[in-house]
Amino acid sequence: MTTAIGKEKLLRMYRQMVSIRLFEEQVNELYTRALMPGLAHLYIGEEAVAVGICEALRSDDYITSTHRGHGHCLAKGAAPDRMFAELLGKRAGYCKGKGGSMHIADPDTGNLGANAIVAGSVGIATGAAFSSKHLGNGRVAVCFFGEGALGQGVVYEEMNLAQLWKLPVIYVCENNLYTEYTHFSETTAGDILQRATAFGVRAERVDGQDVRAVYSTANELIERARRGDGPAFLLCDTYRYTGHHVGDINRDYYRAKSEEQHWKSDRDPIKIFTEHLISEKIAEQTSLEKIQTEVATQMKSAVEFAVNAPYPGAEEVDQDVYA
Amino acid sequence: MTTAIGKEKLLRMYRQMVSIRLFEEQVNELYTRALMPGLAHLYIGEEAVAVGICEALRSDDYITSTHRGHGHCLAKGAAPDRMFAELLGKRAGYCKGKGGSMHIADPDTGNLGANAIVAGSVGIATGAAFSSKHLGNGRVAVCFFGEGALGQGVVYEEMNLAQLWKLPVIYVCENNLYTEYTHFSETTAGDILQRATAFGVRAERVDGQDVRAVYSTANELIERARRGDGPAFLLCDTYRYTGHHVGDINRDYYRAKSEEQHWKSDRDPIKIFTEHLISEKIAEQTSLEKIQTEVATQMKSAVEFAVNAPYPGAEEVDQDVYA
Amino acid sequence: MPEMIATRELTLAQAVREALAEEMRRDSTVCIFGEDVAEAGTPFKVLSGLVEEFGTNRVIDTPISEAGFTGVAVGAAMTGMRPIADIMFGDFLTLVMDQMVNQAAKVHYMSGGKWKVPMVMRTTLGATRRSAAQHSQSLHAWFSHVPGLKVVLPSTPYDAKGLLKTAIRDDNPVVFFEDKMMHHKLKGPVPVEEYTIPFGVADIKREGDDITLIGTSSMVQIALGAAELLAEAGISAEVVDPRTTWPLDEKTLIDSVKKTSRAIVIDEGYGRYGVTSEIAAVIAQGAFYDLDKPVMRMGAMHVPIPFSPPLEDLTVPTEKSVFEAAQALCR
Amino acid sequence: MPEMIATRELTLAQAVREALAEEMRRDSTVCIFGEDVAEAGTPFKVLSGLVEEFGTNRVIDTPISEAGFTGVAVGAAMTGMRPIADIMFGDFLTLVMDQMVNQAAKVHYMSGGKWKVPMVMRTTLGATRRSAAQHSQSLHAWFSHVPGLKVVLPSTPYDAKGLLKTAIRDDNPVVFFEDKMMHHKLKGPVPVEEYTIPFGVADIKREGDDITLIGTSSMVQIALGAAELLAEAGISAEVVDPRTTWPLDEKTLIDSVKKTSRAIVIDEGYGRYGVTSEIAAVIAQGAFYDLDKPVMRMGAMHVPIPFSPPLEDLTVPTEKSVFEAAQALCR
Ligand SMILES: Cc1ncc(C[n+]2csc(CCOP(=O)(O)OP(=O)(O)O)c2C)c(N)n1
Ligand SMILES: Cc1ncc(C[n+]2csc(CCOP(=O)(O)OP(=O)(O)O)c2C)c(N)n1
Ligand SMILES: [Mg+2]
Ligand SMILES: [Mg+2]
Repeated sequence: MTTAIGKEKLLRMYRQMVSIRLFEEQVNELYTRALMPGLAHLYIGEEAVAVGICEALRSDDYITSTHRGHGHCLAKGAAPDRMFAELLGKRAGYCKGKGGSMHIADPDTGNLGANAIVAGSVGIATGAAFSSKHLGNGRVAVCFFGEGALGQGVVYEEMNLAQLWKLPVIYVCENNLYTEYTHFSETTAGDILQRATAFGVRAERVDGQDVRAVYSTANELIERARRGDGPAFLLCDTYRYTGHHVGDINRDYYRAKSEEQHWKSDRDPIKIFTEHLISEKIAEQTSLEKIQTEVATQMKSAVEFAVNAPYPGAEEVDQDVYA
Repeated sequence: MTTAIGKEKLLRMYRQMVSIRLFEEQVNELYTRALMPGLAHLYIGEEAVAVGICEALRSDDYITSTHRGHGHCLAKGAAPDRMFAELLGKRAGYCKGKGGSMHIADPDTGNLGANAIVAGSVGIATGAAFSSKHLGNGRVAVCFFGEGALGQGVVYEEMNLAQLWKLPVIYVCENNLYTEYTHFSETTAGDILQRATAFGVRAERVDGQDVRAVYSTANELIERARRGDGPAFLLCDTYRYTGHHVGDINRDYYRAKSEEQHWKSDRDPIKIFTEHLISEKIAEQTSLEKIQTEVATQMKSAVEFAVNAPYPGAEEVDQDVYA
Repeated sequence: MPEMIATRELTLAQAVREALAEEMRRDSTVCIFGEDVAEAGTPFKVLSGLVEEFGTNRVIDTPISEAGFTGVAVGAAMTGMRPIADIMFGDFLTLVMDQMVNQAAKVHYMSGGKWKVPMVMRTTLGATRRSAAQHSQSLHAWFSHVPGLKVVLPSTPYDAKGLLKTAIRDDNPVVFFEDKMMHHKLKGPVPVEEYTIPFGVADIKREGDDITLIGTSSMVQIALGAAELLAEAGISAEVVDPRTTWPLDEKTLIDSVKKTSRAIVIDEGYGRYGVTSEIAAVIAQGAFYDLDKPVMRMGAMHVPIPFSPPLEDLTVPTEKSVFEAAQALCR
Repeated sequence: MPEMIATRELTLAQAVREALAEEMRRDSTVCIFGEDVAEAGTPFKVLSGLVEEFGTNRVIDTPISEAGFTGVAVGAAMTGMRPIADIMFGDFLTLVMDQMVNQAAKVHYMSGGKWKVPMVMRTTLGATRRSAAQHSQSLHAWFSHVPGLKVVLPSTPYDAKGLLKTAIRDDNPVVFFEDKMMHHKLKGPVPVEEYTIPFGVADIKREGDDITLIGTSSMVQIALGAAELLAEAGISAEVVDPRTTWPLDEKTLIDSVKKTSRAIVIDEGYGRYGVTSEIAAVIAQGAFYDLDKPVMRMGAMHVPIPFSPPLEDLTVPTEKSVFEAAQALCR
């Protein structure tokens, strides 16, 4: 069920999804041009999940994210220039260059941090929800993770605690069908939703390519959590268009090109949303194109900012170890 | 549903249950007389679980056990004299005195070991089932644990693996209502059986005070596993009559005396089984009493053996670290 | 301890409890997570009475989910609480390594100093309780190895109280190890007035000239006992307690050894790749030109701790074994 | 390596793969558990080709359940298999500490020698891959601290192959650390004929007289590079590689230092409470009367590994930093 969403909000969602898409394309470009140290895991194809959920959150609500975290961070309000700077290991980055792609964190947007340990932030999100309840500040914590995280036992420990203590935390499982190079059916026995309901946790499944559906369901679960009715689990069916990371180019051995093509042509979240906006006369093609151009310009200058930004100084290496 | 069980088997079960009860009473006695180093966790009240299940196993099948493990070890065939010797830290014990109450292990009876880490043996049992399948020897592994172990995430990791790989392992959850000093309802959200079925694991619940019911259900699940149809989860409702360990004397702050009394009077596994044996004319009171006397004599001399047995020599302390 | 202050004799457990109660009164964001911490007051009965004063919202019984509730503590610490995670036996630390090492220890650095993790993990160490291999380990070396964590090893009720209060107020993750055999057996004077003890300041528990005995946790008591025996044998031993293995007060340790020119490091963790290694290496370097004899190390024997009492007793340093080693070194 | 034997140049990854393939052919109970080990051949492409030869019953893709499949490996090892558990990044060892330390390491002892755990854990260590704090740690010190485990740190393709074959045949749990930066970058001669290398035997990788450089894993290569630079500066450095931190060949290390009278210990784990501590302490004791200068230790800087390349490069020893330290020590 989809609740009515105002026009401004819808256009904001559109802009956010485009921002993530273009951000990630720039990341790939930086990698290809050998300007980025290390690797990065692109969120292209999954934009509707992060945007649909974060648009349902307050700015002081919390999120935790994963190795595939750029989309979550941007959707929660991070600025692309400081994101790029972080990805390049520059002083101006969100973590002064110390974290890199997998560790973007930002108190100002409630971002408790991306995490390079699969399921590594499930406890952190649950703990943030504990604080929220204890301090009575009404915040909700959203914990993003891939379906691969269902292999980590700690996920079940946390769901049990969250349900026992009725904590305002939403576990968002992005099932993009693959862990690194293995299909989820080879690693996941039984039924995913039941893994949450078994712990008494309210569980829903939603089309992760439909930003409006994600938003509506998230909204409902988030408000329920905020009311004090406890945690929820939201399973989002989605797909990553590109490799596990930017260097994962030859994917034939683990998935078919035709499958990728299917998702890109028939299930693209931006396309689906564009069609809706136009057919419902919420926006015209040209105004959407204008947004795209604006975002593209923004991303270019953000990249430029990052490329030209200085590295941290050697004296910073042993700062920030202890508070 | 209860399948027909032959008389000899029934009497054997009776003897085993009585053995466990009297063994544990001797353990308590040893503790009270300050003859036993450390502590021990008694199995009194839960005898039907271990006996019902182990009687459904082949002698070369595997078990893993817990801190509350004496019952499992005896039911799988351990000799009381060497058990007592181990509990007293003597050279003649199952582990040469190095393991103690919480680590009885015995390859001859397929006992992979009791374990003092809650849920610590879930992986071991699953691994034994893996070997069994890989080597094609038809063995089944039974993993005993208390309902407290459901708090450990590794349990879910292992059930997922076992179901994916269709391993012949039975997870036996003994719900005796308490962890150490906390009622299970305070630590367990949702529904226990669903925690297994969510992973596709076949799950059953049985009255853990009725040895025939335990045996029948176990038999079915074990044969199913042996056939290659995969793992199962068996929830047994039971109760420990005494403290969490021998030193846990004042229990008023966590459970009512009346509750203890109820289980002892109305739900005692040995009483329930005795009534069945007599009412069904499988045995007479006198023959059962004879068994009790025999077992009592056996336990006394087993204790004596252990008390008089020598400690290991100092030179043994650094033996057995490496194979 | 400063002189002239009103004190009472408390057990280590009482001192710990008092520190917790005081800090919980002072700061409503301090809370405790752990198994059977509330009504039961832990199996070691260290927390008895706290739930009565602070309620089950702050003294919180958890399922048997060490990783789970430690994760909650990390997240809660980042967002306004000062949680204390109670890990009953130090052996169960194996279950929280990811939360402590990959998360708690690194959050501050990885976020470029933006998020903080003001949490304490209280846990135990020590053998000779007849608890066998999975309930007797002293795993503090693992945490001392990890930047981002602080590690505290109190040896007296006085130190336990003052250090625990400091730990709770510290803005970093602190792992606090209590010897479970000292909880009720060890008594000592504790001031009535409030006090805290800074981290990274070693304490000279006894002055001496001939040899330095560096001990941690209960091994300080062993060292003090050995020092008595040594005094009877005419050897004057100085007993130094680093109190925190990280930060480590290298200077006080080195200065003592420079004075005595002989040293034994005694710690109940395994000797190999552990605390004795680090401290011995620090001294061997820092007091290189003053050492008359190689620094000696005494840790737990390199075996899983056996259950059998006569075997278990062989695995840890004793007053007698330290005395004999020191005597041999001073010959 | 013995002379006069037909060899080829292999990368470290190829040498590891060859060891695995040979042992899997020899013994049908050898199997591999891990994430993306089968068709993907691991993200590091070390296992490529194995699943094609041995099938998915022996090269087994697992869910992302490090504790889960390590537990399976422990149980399988006890009951007739010789499993190899593949932990992709050494940082994820935090998740398997209970299975390895409370279970695998102790089963043999706790059972009075009755059950054995012949398993291998293959994993990685090493920084400078721009992988940041949770994918760059070198945690071998933790395992070296635990009795019941053996710990292997190969520094060359030759050593990797011979030591891995020994590890697989060993009846104890062995943790085998490969530097992920050496997998494809480091090449070296490997005999065509089969061979194994015993544990506990250090290898003198280069002879010298003036100073001993003790290195582990990739730090051996750093030490060899530094030795070249030192030679140019007229200093003759001996490079010794313990190859296994447990068992540790103390004698060879001490004998070398007795000869040279100076030593630097170089290891990519954290310097504090780690491998450098132990080895430095062993040498400071064993070569006490022969040392001209304090033993020096060089490990990873005591900070979470930063992502930013110029910072990350500061955290690990380099040929240059070792060279400079050695030169200063020989002055
Ligand atoms: C505990 C742990 N194990 C393994 C890895 C290596 N790893 C990184 S991403 C990944 C796959 C994650 O899959 P999923 O959770 O589905 O997220 P996705 O990449 O599909 O978004 C793996 C195995 C890790 N980072 N952490
Ligand atoms: C990982 C771990 N955490 C905590 C403990 C301490 N402990 C020992 S027994 C026990 C309660 C176990 O409860 P349950 O699993 O229900 O078994 P029961 O004692 O009821 O048979 C606890 C918490 C432990 N041994 N291992
Ligand atoms: Mg995925
Ligand atoms: Mg129970």
